[in-house]
Amino acid sequence: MDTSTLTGLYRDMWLIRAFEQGLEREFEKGNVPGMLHTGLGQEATQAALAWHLKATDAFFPDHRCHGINALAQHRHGGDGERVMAELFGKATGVCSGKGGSLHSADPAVGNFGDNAVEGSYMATVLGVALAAKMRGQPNVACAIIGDGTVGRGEFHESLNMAAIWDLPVLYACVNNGYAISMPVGEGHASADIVDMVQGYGFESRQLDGNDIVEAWTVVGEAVEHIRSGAGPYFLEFKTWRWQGIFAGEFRPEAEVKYWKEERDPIMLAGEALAGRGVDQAELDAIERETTDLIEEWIAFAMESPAPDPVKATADVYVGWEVDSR
Amino acid sequence: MDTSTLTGLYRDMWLIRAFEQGLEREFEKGNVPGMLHTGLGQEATQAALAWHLKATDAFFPDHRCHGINALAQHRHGGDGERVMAELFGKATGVCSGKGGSLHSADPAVGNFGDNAVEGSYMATVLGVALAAKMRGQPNVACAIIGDGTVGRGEFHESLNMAAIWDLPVLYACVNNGYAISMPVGEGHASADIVDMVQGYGFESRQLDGNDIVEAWTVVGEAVEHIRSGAGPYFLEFKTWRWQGIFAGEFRPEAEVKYWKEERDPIMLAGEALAGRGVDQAELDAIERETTDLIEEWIAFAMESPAPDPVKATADVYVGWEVDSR
Amino acid sequence: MTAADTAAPKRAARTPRKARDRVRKVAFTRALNDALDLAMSKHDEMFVIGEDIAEMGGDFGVTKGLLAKYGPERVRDTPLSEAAIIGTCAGAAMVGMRPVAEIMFADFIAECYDQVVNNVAKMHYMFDGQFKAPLVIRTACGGGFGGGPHHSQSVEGWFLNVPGIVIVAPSNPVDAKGLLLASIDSDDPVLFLEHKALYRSRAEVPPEYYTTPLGQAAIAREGSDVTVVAAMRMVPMALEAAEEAADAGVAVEVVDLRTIRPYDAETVLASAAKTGRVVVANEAPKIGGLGAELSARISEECFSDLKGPVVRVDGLDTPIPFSVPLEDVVLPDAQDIAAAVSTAAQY
Amino acid sequence: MTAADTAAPKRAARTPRKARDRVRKVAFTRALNDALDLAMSKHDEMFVIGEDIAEMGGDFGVTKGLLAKYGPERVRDTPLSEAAIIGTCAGAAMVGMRPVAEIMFADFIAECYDQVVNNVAKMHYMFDGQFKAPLVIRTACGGGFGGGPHHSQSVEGWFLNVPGIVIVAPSNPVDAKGLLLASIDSDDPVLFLEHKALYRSRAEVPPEYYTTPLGQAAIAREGSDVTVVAAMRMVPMALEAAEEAADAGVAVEVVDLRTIRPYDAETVLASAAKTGRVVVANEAPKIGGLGAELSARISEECFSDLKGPVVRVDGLDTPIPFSVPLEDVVLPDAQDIAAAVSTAAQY
Ligand SMILES: Cc1ncc(C[n+]2csc(CCOP(=O)(O)OP(=O)(O)O)c2C)c(N)n1
Ligand SMILES: Cc1ncc(C[n+]2csc(CCOP(=O)(O)OP(=O)(O)O)c2C)c(N)n1
Ligand SMILES: [Mg+2]
Ligand SMILES: [Mg+2]
Repeated sequence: MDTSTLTGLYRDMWLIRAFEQGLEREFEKGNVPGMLHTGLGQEATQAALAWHLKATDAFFPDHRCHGINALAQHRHGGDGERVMAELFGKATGVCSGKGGSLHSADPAVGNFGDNAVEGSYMATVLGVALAAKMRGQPNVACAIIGDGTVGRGEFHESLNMAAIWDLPVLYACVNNGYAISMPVGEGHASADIVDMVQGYGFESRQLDGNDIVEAWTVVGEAVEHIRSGAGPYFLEFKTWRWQGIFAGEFRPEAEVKYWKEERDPIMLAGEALAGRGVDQAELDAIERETTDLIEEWIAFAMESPAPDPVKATADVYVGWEVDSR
Repeated sequence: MDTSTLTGLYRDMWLIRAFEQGLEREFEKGNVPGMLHTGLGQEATQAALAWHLKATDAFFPDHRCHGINALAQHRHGGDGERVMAELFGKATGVCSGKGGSLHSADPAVGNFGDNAVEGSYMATVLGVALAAKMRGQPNVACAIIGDGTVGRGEFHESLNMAAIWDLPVLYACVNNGYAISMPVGEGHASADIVDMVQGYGFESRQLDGNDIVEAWTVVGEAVEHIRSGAGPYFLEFKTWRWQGIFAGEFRPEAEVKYWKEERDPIMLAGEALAGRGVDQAELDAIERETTDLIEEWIAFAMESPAPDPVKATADVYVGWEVDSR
Repeated sequence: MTAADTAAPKRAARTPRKARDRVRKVAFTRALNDALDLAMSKHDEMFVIGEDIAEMGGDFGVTKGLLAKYGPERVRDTPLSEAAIIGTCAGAAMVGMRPVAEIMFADFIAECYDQVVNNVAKMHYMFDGQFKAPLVIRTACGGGFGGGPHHSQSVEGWFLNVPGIVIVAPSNPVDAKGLLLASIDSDDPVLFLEHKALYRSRAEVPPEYYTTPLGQAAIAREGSDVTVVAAMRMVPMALEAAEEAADAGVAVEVVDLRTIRPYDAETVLASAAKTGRVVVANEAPKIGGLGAELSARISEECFSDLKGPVVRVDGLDTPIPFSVPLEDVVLPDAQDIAAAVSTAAQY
Repeated sequence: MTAADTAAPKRAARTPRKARDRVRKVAFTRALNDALDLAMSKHDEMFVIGEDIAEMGGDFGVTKGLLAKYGPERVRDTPLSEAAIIGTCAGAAMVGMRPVAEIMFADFIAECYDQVVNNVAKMHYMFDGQFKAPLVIRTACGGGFGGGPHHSQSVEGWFLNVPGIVIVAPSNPVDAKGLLLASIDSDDPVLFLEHKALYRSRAEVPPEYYTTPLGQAAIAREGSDVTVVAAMRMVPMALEAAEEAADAGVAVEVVDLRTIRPYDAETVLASAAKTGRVVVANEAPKIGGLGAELSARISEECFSDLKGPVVRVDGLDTPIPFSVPLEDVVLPDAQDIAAAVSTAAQY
């Protein structure tokens, strides 16, 4: 990986971090309604995925993917601030505030929307992939899922169907060690999810989700494989989320310390860049610029109007209107 | 296996065959309502399972398990003719005619009932197994499933949960090569189902489901393993069903011929017995006796009255009556 | 409420006059098969998917011949993975395909209930109109053939309270074809209910392409004394009851809903207001069924027109037992409708 | 309809007089937690199961402390496997256990819909009474907190047409505790709906073991002019509307259903017959919702008592949008009930 790519990824990761930190702050102030799950700590995984996915691909983001959603806008000419505004439930959001954190979509940049029923888009992704295959398009359909999703029946139905039909699906399983409070190895037959997908007979790989160089390289290979028509690919990113269990933290202190202090993907990338001679001022500038940008987005979201009440009854059906109050 | 055991199993297989052949004849005459799936050709698999399961164990029969249901009655002191009567929808049936072919249960002999939604009792079996484990009972909970069931999400949820909780579940997967018209290898990532369960990390084994000696031996080992508290076991019985796809036959002629003429489990067992010096007259007597018995059961079913109309509204709730017409 | 497909003539589809000389008596299943064939010719982006629908042509033969004509890419057999089937349709629909799924028995829609209710039905709304879900889920429903508790259910009640889904429920071969073609054309997701007891019913079905508009009821029989509102198998039963009532001098109007959600309140309420005596017939259990919605709506909106209470005819509040004599107790029949009609006629 | 548990005094559970001096103001969640604790002490065969219910005590804290007291065998965390959770409960119930499952959000019951509808609800019937399914499925339902389309639904409509299932829906902490204890005692499978907006509501809850009978409504407020039938969160809203109406001289009777299926038609119809003016309040969408069943039944059986049509107050026919101002449009509130009450009062 050349230094300019690594620098770009470093910037992308900072965009995610700044986004989530700013959002978390506003959430605590009560400006962001509903629930909030952040992608803090998982920036390398997300940046690597966002980098290789094109606007013509499709990804189904999970509940921690605000960062990917924002990067997709950024990379494919959309408006990142609309991702922010969606989380505030505003008229300017990507779904006019109707979807929120767990249902943000923007097909123009390849974002096919989260589904807050964990695992359900494991089934949906098949259809996007099948359509691409039937049409002869070299598109990738990517489902970004947490380790918790592995418990769901749809996990199996999806992998089996992708296997028998050789579909262009990238399964990006973000194994951050826990599903809420459930340790991955206690909830599943194996703590290593790759072990559980061997039976489907397609390519799979476990990788370090906090090492941006590894993540970017492996995702690139997997995407290439899929685009070439060689069938599905399952990636397990070993990573860790900074957010505990809601407010609380059930995980061992040493584990928290290790991941936050020694395995911070941005820190690691910063060190790598420093090792390549990039100076601290440049890195600081990236941090400052992305943080400033996010503050603009937050300001935009804050200032945006609430959705027009007519939106409440719009688009239930294409062919019918429904009654308003 | 001693000769008396083999002879007993031979008789059991004949009971299944006679049951299904008699039933098929009555179905064609219009005496058996609804749909009919027979276990013809799969007698060795069924007899082996029935032999090792106790009345205190629990099995969930699949849609071809009339034979197991009848054997369970036979072995555990119940009335086989009540299994027959159930299929005729009669008052004397094990479920008073309310369940029929796809919902015959009799917990007194360990029969926990089929569920016509294929795969759904993959989830239910967990609870029976968990209860046994919590109570410290050495019981086996067995789910008998077709290869088609492997497509269902519950297949995965069940195996995963049985694995993490080390439950006393025997998965008996009857791989007869097809789910209706879908060849097992086209519907699933592997034509060998055992390949697909490696990721769950517990014992599994593929075996010849038409060889009664092998089937009886392996089932015995698996049941012993489970009873000893060593956790779940997955068995894949390679076999073949004589019944085609409803009336039709889509399978290659050579395949049909091979399984019916060269791999008939009763024929193979008969040859083995002959090889051990059992004479043909004894074998013929077994065939005649079981066939006669089944004719009695059919006569019993035919002569039995229809259920009392009050049964139509009975037992919807335990705590409430529902309106009748 | 505006009809999705206003191009098709209101009610005219039942037996277009100019098509009369070309008509043939065909079965309900064949009419559906025709519709699928015509739709696949029309829509390149359409495919059909389900268990045993390709070589075997489906459990009831509705997809027969499509494999040979359109090939395995567009006529796809699947494993027993109902959630993945509907998920596949949903995803494909998101990118502009027009999938038609077959769920072998309606009872098994429970397996993919989440996909239907939380994904397909909400997709257009929750993503602010950015996606559409133009898919059709065909499925065989209803009792009366000794199918037992898992092969006999009337499932419309499971979806009545779910905004975003269209429920279509034909009662005869002509509508079956026209409604299926309209469902495939529709940009909304359609749950298309095929009552098994109707599969063998026959009628003169125009061979050409035509659509029967969604969201519009039909007056299956005109009458001025009592209105019977029904769908699917209850319609022929209502017509039978109407014959009987006619002998007793009672003129029954039978409203065939055809679309159950969103339903044609205008036609239903007009008939109820006209006759002032209403029977609602529904195969599913009474509590929380389609009959409840109709009875409530009619009672509320025709309050001063009603000469007596709406009479509900329903299945009993039980699962469907296997034994045929018991099933006969549980399911409503023409006699039950006839009895309700005479009750109403006495108001 | 006979009550499952006739031992418990009718309605008395709201605030047993003799318990008055020992009462404490506790939250709905705490009342539920009490009930689980008391039930686990009483029933050795009871266990609780669900996602994050053990160490974490559940998403809303309802199972807090149970792990420490009863250990990991009886307080079981699971992976995200809703079908396996309910399947496990069903199987365990078949052999006499008394499982209580938590499905984190009611919206996710769609994942195990088949287990509930095709297995749990039918088990007792289809196997001719040989098995019982004494299990409870607790789940957090309802909107009003910006949870968006998959964390805000009122799901009772999904199960109204399903015989065999009991649906319990408390409106206050006292009933929550008594109904949960009765549900666990019950030999029928219970879907126990906990409205999230009520979780923080507080009341004086008797600390001892008591049951509130299933299948019995309560008169939450007596009145002679207008009846409002409601459940869960609609009850406090109806009481608020009743206060407002009282200022205008209208005496509103509020019937709290408490059990939605099978529901207490006797109490509902008696109140409707008494006042002759009825409002039915329901958070879910109107079409095919609980309000439809109630309106139909009241309209049919109180036909000559009614002074005007039943007025339905419901959620709009939409999914629940994320944005709070939009959600406010979609969900009904006390003002909507008050408006309906004044409409009805004018009959
Ligand atoms: C089907 C379903 N069950 C339960 C939930 C509630 N829930 C939301 S996030 C979550 C844990 C997900 O864990 P994981 O996939 O590991 O993602 P992480 O939060 O660790 O990134 C659960 C149980 C849900 N959204 N959907
Ligand atoms: C969930 C579900 N989907 C579909 C069906 C319809 N169906 C009944 S049997 C069957 C095939 C089962 O195949 P398999 O498990 O291999 O059993 P076999 O008949 O070959 O013994 C299907 C699809 C069903 N009963 N349940
Ligand atoms: Mg996780
Ligand atoms: Mg098979």
